[in-house]
Amino acid sequence: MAVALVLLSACDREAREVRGKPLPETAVAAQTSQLFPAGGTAGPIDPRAKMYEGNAYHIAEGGRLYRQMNCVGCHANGGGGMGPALMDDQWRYGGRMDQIVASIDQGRPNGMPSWRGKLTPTQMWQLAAYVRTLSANVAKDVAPSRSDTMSATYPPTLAKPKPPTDSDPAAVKGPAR
Amino acid sequence: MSAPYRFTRDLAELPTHAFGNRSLTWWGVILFMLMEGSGFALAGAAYFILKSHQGTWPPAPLQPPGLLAGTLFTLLILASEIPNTIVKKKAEAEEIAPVRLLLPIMAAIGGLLLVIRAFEFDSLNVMWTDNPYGSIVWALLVLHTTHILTDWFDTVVLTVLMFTQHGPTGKRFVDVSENSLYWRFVWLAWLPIYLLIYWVPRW
Amino acid sequence: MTRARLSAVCVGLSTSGCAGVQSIAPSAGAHTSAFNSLFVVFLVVCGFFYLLVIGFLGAAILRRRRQGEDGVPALFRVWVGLVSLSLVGLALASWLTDRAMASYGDKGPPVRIRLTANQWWWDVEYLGANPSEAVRTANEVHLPIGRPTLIELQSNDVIHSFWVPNLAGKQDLIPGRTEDIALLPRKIGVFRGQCAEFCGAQHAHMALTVVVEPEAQFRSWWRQQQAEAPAPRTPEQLAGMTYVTTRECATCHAIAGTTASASVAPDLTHIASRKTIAAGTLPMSRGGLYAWIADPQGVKPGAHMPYIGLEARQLDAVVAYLETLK
Amino acid sequence: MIARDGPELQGAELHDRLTRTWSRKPGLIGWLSTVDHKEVGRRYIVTAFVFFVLAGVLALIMRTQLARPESGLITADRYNQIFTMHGSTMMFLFAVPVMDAVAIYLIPLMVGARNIAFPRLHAFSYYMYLGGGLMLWIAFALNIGPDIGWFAYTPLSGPEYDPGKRADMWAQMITFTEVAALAVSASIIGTIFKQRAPGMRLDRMPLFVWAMLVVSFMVIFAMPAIALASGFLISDRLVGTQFFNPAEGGDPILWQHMFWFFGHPEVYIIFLPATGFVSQITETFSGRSVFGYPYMVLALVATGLLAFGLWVHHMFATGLPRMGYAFYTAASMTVAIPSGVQIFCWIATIWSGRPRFGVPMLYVIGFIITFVIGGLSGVMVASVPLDLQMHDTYFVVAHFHYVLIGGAVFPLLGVVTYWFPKITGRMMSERLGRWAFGIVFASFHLTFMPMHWTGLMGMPRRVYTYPAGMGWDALNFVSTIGAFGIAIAVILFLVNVFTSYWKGELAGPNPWGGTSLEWATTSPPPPYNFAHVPVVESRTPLWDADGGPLPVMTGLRVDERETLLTTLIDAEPDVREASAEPSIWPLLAAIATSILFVGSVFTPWAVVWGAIPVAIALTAWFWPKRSREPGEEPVIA
Repeated sequence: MAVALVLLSACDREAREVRGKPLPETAVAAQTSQLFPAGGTAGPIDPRAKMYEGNAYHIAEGGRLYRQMNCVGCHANGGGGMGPALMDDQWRYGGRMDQIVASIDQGRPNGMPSWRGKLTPTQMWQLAAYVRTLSANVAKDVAPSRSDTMSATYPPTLAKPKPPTDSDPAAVKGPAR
Repeated sequence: MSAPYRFTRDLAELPTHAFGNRSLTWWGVILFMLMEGSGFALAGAAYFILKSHQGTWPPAPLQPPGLLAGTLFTLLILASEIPNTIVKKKAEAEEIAPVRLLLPIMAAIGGLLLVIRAFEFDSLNVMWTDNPYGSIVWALLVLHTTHILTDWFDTVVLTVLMFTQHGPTGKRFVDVSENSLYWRFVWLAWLPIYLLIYWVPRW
Repeated sequence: MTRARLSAVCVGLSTSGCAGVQSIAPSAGAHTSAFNSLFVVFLVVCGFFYLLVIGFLGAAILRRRRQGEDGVPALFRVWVGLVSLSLVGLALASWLTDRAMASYGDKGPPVRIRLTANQWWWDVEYLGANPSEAVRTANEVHLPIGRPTLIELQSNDVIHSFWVPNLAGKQDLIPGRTEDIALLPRKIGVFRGQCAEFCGAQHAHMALTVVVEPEAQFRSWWRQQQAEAPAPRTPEQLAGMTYVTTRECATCHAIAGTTASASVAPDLTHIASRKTIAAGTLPMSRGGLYAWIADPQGVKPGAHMPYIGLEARQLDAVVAYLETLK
Repeated sequence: MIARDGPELQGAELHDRLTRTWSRKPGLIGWLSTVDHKEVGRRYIVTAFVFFVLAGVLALIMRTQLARPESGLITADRYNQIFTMHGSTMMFLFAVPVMDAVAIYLIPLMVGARNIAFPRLHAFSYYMYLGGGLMLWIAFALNIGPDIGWFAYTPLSGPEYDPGKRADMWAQMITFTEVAALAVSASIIGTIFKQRAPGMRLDRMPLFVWAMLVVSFMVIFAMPAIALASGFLISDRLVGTQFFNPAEGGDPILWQHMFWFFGHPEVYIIFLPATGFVSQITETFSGRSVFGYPYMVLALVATGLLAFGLWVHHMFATGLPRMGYAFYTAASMTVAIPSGVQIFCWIATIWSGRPRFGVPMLYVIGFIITFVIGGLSGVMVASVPLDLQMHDTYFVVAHFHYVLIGGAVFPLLGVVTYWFPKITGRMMSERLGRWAFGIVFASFHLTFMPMHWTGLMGMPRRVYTYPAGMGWDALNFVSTIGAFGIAIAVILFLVNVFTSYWKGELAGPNPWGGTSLEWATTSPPPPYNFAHVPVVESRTPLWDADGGPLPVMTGLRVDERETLLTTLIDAEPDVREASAEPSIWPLLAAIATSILFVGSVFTPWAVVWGAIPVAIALTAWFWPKRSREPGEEPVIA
């Protein structure tokens, strides 16, 4: 019985919605005002976040895109390089699913390109879902332990979950706070 | 069941317990050792298959594991065969006093071995996530630790039992004897694993 | 509708109906001829033994007069001897055939191809003598008749298996390794290969078109494939090209001669010259292109081509442009 | 108060007192605590057949999907789960357990023992098996069914390509069934080695007992391979080890070696018990002992040994060294010799006996006609050049269904008919039985014979659909019709089982005139199996007695559970040892272990906290209950 319950609670996690949920482009762009570091005033969280965040299939697809789109080039396997580290719990532009999607969609200063029109919204959500596993901000049993590449990271399945915080680089303090 | 019978022999005189291959417990232990043994053998085979894909073993720039803890462990587990043999002999002679004396010692040795084992993990110089080398040496060590742990637990339970009214009975002496037999397997299985973990990387 | 569509793929492959384009029996290669001979040997020997067994069983069941074991022990010895001898014979025949097959790659200067398997398509690179001769395409291989072809096999993700039954047996493509296989085509035709190792959701839609043609035809195909993509000629084609090379398409696909140069999805430079779309899933046609681009996940659920949600105007333009990529 | 059976204590009074000693406790707890091999065996058999029917339904769904090209009945994702579930269930939850199940019921009866060796262990085994099966099927119902094939090749089954818990469910199910199979093997070997009736020397054991002895040892050597492999897979997926990661120097082919080192012997683990069935039925229905007994035993042992040298023939397409291939081709063909010997001996037994053609015998004949085809196509795929074409096509699907259905399921259906009267006390209907046999035999060939051609015409396995016009359409349609025929036959068979269970003709102890010891006791047997210890003086004890008095030994206690141990080779009486009382702890230990296993799919820490209840349950299991069990007579004054 307990087994059944544990398994039941896992249904969303296992669904494989191959089409994603088609979204109008504007839906992602709704939060353009957030070009401020530290996230500005974040509105209520986008309801789609949950569907992608807790879903193993979307996370796996996001991982594939992360490697294929060469995110590794700047962010490494989450450890950071030219771009900021993604496996810590510090987020300059907000660590929520919709905030990460906004960063991917719009690009950010100092090198992060805008992927609008290059990736579909579904793919951006998948990427965001994957990126959040790097910092173990999702249930550990949804994340893959590693990819079939040279893996330099600690398995997300073993990491301690860290609540995301918005870091504040000294130069720019969000006025909204 | 009204078929008539031809009575050929009365078995009442047979003993109710026996040691070695005359007892079912012995066979149980032997079969368990066969299962575990083939598991270890296959893990060893996997070790060499994974090794065959690497230029150096351990893969550069890793260092082979430190020798101190593993060697200490090996010496202690070899030395433990002395009390182990004695306790087995005494059990088969059905003498309760020496068994009650030696079993706690065996349990203590097991506990000490587990402590040293913790330092062994520390001396491997590699994590299981690093590469297949790390994965297989951790797997070997974890597999063997499981054996130490189960036999240690078994010994503790048996030690307690020997001090109860169930202690000085034939059946319990058989259990003690077979527990000693299993301990022999635990250290015999360790020797090749010791070589795989500590010495093959040094070749 | 789906049924009609797939039949169309099949017709696209072969004008004379489809049965046999992916089959062991109609041999089109040196390996399959050898296979067929060996198979006949096995079939005859095994058939003979089957008849023996059934005959003995039938006799045992129907026999009226029973005289105990008379003669059975002697028969037993004969039987065991016969079985053992035949097995030795079969093993020997098998071994000799295997050796003969191994030598087919040496018959003449080979065409060299590197085939990389992906979930769920084939990346094809012709390795010319110099880089300018190299050709990159996908899901379709052209081979000159009578010349050995050496194919390097690699995988980018999971284990796949290369299998063109009319030409030769299988060889797995294993990530982290490079395997190879030699083919020696002996018959002109269009054949179909298919991934033969279960490789995930769309294992069933991972086909490879193999065109065996005369040397001259092969040469002209090769030259044509080396060319860059033609420039668009109508405003609609131009709009299509602009979309393809600047938007989502270019994130994964490459078209030689344009700015699109990604390599995680099939090369589109001469896509319209190929016989199928999406590794044998749809026939190459305007309708096929529309179906595939409009709703890839409906055609091949789980494939890595995403649903983009093009507007009708954009879709028209993209298809119009892709159709020019001969 | 020590009481023993003997000339002065026999008949009805002995029956009452033994029944009191050997019965389980009443009530639900008693039902769950039973350690009687007959009750556990029955549950095992019924559970295995439930899984057989479930996996059969999956087969029907697959066949319906494949009946026509480009069918959209089920999605690719579902189909992949379904074929994985079909294979995994048939292999791990039906074929192997059902053989164990029949052995659990029969081996103690055949060797004349009061109960199986390690009674609590085999009860534990059943609950583990049930737990593994439930876990897999609940997962499947929740769309977490494995979709990686029953062979789960890495890296497809690894962390990158199979997101979620699907592959973990599969791998953990392996752990469950492997624990169950190993536990049963230990019980069976213990029973065969130490609990045989006095006089049943090794060379007098029934051939089914020999088969199970060989099979149990094969399980002991083969199962650890899959246990280790699935352990590696789970740790790759859960804690990020690198065993199968090619980029880090791990080896996906290592998985295949370990899987097939188990997977090939697995086929013989299924097939050899079936040969034992065939030997028993053939012997009884031919009215003579099996021709060439020593050759049969040698063939069993040889097959068991050779089975471990063949695994590479599943990997011919991976590109291993060619000389190695030649060796494995030779080894694979060699295994045809012992099979040929067995086939000959059975037919020779029929030839030189006085055969009767009851339903069980019909299945034996169906077995020979079918299995030999599978064996011969096996010789074909042992050849490297042939295999490289046939591998992973429907030809191979045809081949192994001929071997597994023809070679194992047909004998199994025969055996159910044959031993049904022993288990239930009632005969199965002969008429329904003949109909079921006829339909299943014809439908089987209708289903799988065309697959030889579909394979040769290039249709690969494990595809959820195929294009029209490849020449496969008609053949596939015929196969689908055949599959429904098999379903009808199975339904008929089950109807026969159910109606006969309540209304069948009463059987009496020995309805077929068999000669092995299980026919010496009542049908169904009493909880204590035999009132007195039977004595065996030849290979055919009951035919020797010829209705006259059976030789027996006496002197086992009737107030305590006591069983006789005999010597290994000659089965001389040696020790009277206590046999375990019923206990709830095997069930509780199995529940604790299941929690550990299922928990460790989600977090590695489950291994740590899950071990505590397991340790408690095991301690309680082994803790002596009362002050004086047999064998606990104090040895010190």
